[in-house]
Amino acid sequence: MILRTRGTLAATGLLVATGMLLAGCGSGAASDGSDGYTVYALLPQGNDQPYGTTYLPPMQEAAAKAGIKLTITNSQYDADKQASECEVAVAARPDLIILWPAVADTVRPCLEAAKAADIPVTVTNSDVIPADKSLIKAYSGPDTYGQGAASAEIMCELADGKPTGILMVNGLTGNTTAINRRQGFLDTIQKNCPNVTVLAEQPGNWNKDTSQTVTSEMLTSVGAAKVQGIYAADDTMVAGAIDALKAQGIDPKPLLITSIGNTKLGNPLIKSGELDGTIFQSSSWDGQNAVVVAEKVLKGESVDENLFMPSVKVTAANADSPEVAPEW
Amino acid sequence: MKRGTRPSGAQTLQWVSERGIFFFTAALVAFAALFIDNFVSIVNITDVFHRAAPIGIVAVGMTFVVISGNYLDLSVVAQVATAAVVLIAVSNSAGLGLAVLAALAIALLYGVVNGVAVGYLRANAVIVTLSTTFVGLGILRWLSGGSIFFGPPDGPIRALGQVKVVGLPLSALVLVVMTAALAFLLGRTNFGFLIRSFGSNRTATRLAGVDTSRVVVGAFLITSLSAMVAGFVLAAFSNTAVSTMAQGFDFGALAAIIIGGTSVFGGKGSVLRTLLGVIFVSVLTNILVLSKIGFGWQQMAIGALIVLAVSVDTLARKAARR
Amino acid sequence: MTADQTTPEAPGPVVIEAESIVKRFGGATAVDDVSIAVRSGEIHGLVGENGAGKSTLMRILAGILTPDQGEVRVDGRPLTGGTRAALDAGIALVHQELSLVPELTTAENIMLGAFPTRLGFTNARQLRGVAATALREIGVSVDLDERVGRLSVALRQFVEIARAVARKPRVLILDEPTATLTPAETDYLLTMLQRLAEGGLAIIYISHRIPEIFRICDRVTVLRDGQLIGTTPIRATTPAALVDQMVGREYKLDLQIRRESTPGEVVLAARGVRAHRVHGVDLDVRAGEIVGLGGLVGAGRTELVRAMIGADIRTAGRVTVTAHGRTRSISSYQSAVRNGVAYVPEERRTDGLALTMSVAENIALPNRRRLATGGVLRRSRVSAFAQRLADSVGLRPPDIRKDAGDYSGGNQQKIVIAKWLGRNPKVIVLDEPTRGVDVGAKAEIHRLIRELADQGTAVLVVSSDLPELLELSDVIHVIRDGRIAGTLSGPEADERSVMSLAAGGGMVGKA
Amino acid sequence: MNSTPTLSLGPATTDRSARLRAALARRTEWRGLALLAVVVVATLSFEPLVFTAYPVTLGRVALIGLVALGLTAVILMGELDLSVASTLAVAGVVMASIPNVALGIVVALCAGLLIGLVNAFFVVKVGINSFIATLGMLFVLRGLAFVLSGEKPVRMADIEAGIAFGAPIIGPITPRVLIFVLVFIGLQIFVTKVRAGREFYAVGGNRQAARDAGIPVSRRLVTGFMLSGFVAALAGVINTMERTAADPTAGSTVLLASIAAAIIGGVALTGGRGSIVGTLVGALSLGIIEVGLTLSGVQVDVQQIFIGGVLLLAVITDPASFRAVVGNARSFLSGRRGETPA
Repeated sequence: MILRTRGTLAATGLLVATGMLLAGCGSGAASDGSDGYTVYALLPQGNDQPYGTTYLPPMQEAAAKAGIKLTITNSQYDADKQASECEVAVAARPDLIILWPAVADTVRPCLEAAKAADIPVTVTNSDVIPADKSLIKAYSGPDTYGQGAASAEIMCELADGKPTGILMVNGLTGNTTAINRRQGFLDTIQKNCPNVTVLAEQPGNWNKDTSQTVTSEMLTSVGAAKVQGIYAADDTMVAGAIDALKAQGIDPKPLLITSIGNTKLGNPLIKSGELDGTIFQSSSWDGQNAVVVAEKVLKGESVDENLFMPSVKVTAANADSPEVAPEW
Repeated sequence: MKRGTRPSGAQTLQWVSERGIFFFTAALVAFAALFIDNFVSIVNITDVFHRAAPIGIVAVGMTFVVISGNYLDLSVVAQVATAAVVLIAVSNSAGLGLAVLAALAIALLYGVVNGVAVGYLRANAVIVTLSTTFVGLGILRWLSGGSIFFGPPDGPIRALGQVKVVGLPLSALVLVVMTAALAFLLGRTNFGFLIRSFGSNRTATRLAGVDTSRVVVGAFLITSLSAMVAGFVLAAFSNTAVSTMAQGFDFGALAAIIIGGTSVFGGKGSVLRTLLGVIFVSVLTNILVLSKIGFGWQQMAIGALIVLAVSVDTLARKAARR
Repeated sequence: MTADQTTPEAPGPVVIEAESIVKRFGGATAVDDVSIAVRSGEIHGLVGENGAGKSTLMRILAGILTPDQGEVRVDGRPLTGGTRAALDAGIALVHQELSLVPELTTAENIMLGAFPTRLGFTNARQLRGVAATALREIGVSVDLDERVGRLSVALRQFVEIARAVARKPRVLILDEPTATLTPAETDYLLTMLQRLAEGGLAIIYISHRIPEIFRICDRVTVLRDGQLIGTTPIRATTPAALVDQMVGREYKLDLQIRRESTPGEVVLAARGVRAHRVHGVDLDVRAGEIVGLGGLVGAGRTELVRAMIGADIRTAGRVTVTAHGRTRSISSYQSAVRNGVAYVPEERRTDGLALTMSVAENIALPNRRRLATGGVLRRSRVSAFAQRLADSVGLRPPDIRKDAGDYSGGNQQKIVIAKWLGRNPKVIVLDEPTRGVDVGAKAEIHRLIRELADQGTAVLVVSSDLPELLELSDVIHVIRDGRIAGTLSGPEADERSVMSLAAGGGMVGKA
Repeated sequence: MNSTPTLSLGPATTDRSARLRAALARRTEWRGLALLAVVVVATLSFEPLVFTAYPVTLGRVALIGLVALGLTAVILMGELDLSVASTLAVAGVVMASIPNVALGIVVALCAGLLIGLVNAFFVVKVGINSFIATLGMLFVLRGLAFVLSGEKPVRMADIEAGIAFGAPIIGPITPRVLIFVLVFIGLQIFVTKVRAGREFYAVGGNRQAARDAGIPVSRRLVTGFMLSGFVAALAGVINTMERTAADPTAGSTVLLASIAAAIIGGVALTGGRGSIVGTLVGALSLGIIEVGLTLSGVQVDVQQIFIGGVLLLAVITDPASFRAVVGNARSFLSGRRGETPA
């Protein structure tokens, strides 16, 4: 009994000390005072993912320039967490909310809440579904569906009407970007080049190692001889797929291989001729324009409904162009 | 008490059930060899090992924590990712030797923090390792900025990832060597004996004069070192590293350990069983991918298998007791 | 309540009877064609060595186990339907192992499984009321709202009896209820049982302690190896005859056989030991000497020895072990073991053995260093070593590959002793070394303890079994309230002197 | 005649203050309360918005806590249900796949009960350890959620119903919070006042004793798993309603957060010890920390470091840990000095 009480007391003491520490650190972060705009940016990733890492600095830079006080959250692709962050944001009454939906289908209530509180919302990176378009002021960012479509267009061009069997490596199962890119790719080949057929598909979870293993297994499954091409939903995974080909002693150069990104991992593969085409996605453009669009809305300037990042196709022809210099 | 003669049928059943994982694995491999095209090919077996090696190395290490009766080490996910990122990032800037040393220091730190909290402070292992996962991943992401790190295409890490031993990747050899070494450690040495004894009855082990807190630290250290090796293997395989690697290794490794037949209550189990559990799951997933079965079904199959394997085992034990 | 002591036999009609019961576990037959009948108002003794099938038979009567053959009848009606039906028929079993829920309150434990409810909600007032009545009936006062986990062992035993009584049973079965009780508490319990029987209750009383059987039972049934040896009125038998029936051979209780001892130097020395429930104890144990610690349960004996050897936290005091002319201070349990202390704990199943490991591994545990070369255990060395020790303590069957959990209580205790023998301990501390152990194994364990002392080991024994304490010890320290209340040796040590010291002068119960 | 002899075996607590002290010592929530107090004080000092915007905080607590409440029922019996997060996902997908909202809710909740029943079947009938059985179910149900949903989010047919559901009904209280409070009250009454719930403690604290006392242990286990499955499914339904779509990856962080909430609140994984109030306290602590850090714009990696650190501190400041440390230190010191202080 005595020991127990003493233990509890000591525990409380230690916890209180931690609390003070927390409070000390916290108060530093919550400084205020500027009379600029306050904006909440609800993102599903940040410094924990490669894209977010290069997305954030230009965003913060642009915000500083525009005198916007930016509060950034990261829901780590958890729709519930983002919803709760949205409630937090609405409760804080900012001048505007920038939203990058974790799961596009689930953001409707967030948009409704913001509307009820008279807070304008702009969307970045991943668009909301068409039915929700009326609830947002503007969208800026890549067209994830369009990226899949653009990658498919390269594939169609390369296939040149000949029957072509390809393997498909998708992103993380259930992830919105993964779903959109896959759909864009599939819809486009069906429309433009039905001669291209998907022999097998598996998720590569945005990982190089997972992609390499599943690609190798798909090659075994359908028979490597039947495979004339590979589409992977990002450059990291396509690098794994190309490694899988090499490991099986297959030269990737004659195969039709496309992906999305033109990252520091993918760009050299384009130059070496192993990767035939990819779609440039500029994380800095994305981050910067999220704020640019928001600023326009805040100032009451007119904005286009959609500001699409140009889905620049990158092939051996333009791989060295400074316009498509890989960012991450 | 008088001993009657045990019915031979039940005896056989128990004999089989105790060796269930050996039969299951053999049966599955035989099935695949017979009915799945191209299953038996050097390329495909390599793929199976690519699946099995990183998570398998984690699992054989984590077997020590499970056998010591401490449920599991959730922080292996953070540990594997940290080791991989440190290996590539540090070797890019400061050389491979320093990178390995840094990763080793971090692995030891993980092992000591987890082990001290669970062993000396008697805290619940699930929550302790959950907290160290949060802290560890947080720090990794904070420092690495979540970037993808990749080694030079002609660097030593890449070269290691490409080495083949009798046609199989080096990672397969690492898995086998780790299993053999840890099996020896668990089965034949004093340290392993204490782990098993502690898992079977911690009070009795303490009252035999054993510093049981140190035993727990030892179990977590073994797990941490294995996770580090797994991180190296993963990094060498893909020549890239990112903080989001090794997702699902925590429960994935635990599933393999359980399918292998190691008791989550501690005391009973072996490293070899864990290896078979890992191979079983890897072969099964491989078969499903080869048969073009989607991700959802793969998950369901693995889950059903855990329940099935343990059900058969339990029912056979019951039948044998009757 | 009228004291009608003149009809000790067959006081009433048969309440419960079991006929030709057979129960097998795996290949082993635990109960083999046993019949028993108990009458209202009768206290029926049930005796037999460990593994004789007593507990199994009682669990069948209480509906916990279903017999493979035969049937149990209550008032002539067959009993089927498990625990529930047995409870409804008025059969209450007080277990050998405490079967209480530590986190529930005293009242809830007493009413466990029979919570009074209204529309599914527990009726707290009624619950406490019935519990309080039951406690009053057995004359014990306990805080009704206290968590049972915080009560003393003896109190828990009485709470358990209160639970049985609260169900207004017609048959009360007690399985070794006095194993954890002090003589005074035992005395009280036995008187209480007699009172309950006078009220018409049929009581089945299982005990290893022959004197208790003779004190309260009307008839006694003997089981051996799962078979019925016989049921006899208590007046028609003698303790010696009963023991002969139990062990199936001529056996002499070696009571009062004291050892010739010539103690040497002080090996274990404690000065000013304080700990939870221990308030300053000085104690010496010499080489070759057996020191007994007597006293009531809860007096602080176990706490004292555990604090002395560092198994529990010691708040003050110094304990040293002297061997080969070097005196070392014991700062932790590990340092105690390193310096030659061996400890046989009270709870051998939970504290003494790794039940899922083999006998060999259990024996190897404290001896692992010497069985290993460079940290690697040598299997052949381990099994030879373990086999030698298992043989020396008379383990039966001497199969060291079997799990320790497969052995009976007596054999398990031998394994615990065997693992320490391998270290040639300078000091051995035994806490209740023969509790729940059958008569045969008990004698063997006593022999082992004497041999150790003869070889020069300093022995410290805690025991609630008074004859055992008197028989074994060269010196007896009686502990009361965490202090040594008195020290007895030689002819002055007898049951009365120990008891009066333990109870604090005024002797409880009859002389 | 009635004066039966009595035996005194210990103090029967009588005086009021001793009673009170004993009653307080019996509680298991102290550690959780200490943590909660610290969290509240710290949050008040740096981000009081957490409390002025309390509906938000409550919403987050309800999200973390709801599943934890159901899970507590299982943990009290010394079992574990690792399948709760997957159950949540499956229930959401099932509900969103059915056009009629009311029917969808009913079917989803039934699915939760069914999942609980299946878990209980493996634990009770087959006799598998619940940790393993529900680990298997974790994988099976997660896979099922993907298969049923076609690996993508499923939108509700009636989005308006979902949006209406997310709106406050009584003052600022949303249906989620209301349901959470109701589930809390219901379970609290269940484990403290209802016979079956009270017996959960017996099943977890000493199963053999419970069995011997005639408690239908198997039925209690089934009840517990079904409760846990039902509450998890309820959480899935609520999430789907509030988000207007079901995400097959939903609830990925729920499992560990619920176990953490229960353990912080003093619920013992070994069973028989703990309370529903404790779980609530644990969930409150976690929720407030999270909302506070989010509100003050702390980056997610730093948030994780904080939460992990607080969790680690909370779990190693268990009184038992202190006793272990004190014991170790004492032995160490006395070993050094060769003598312990008097």
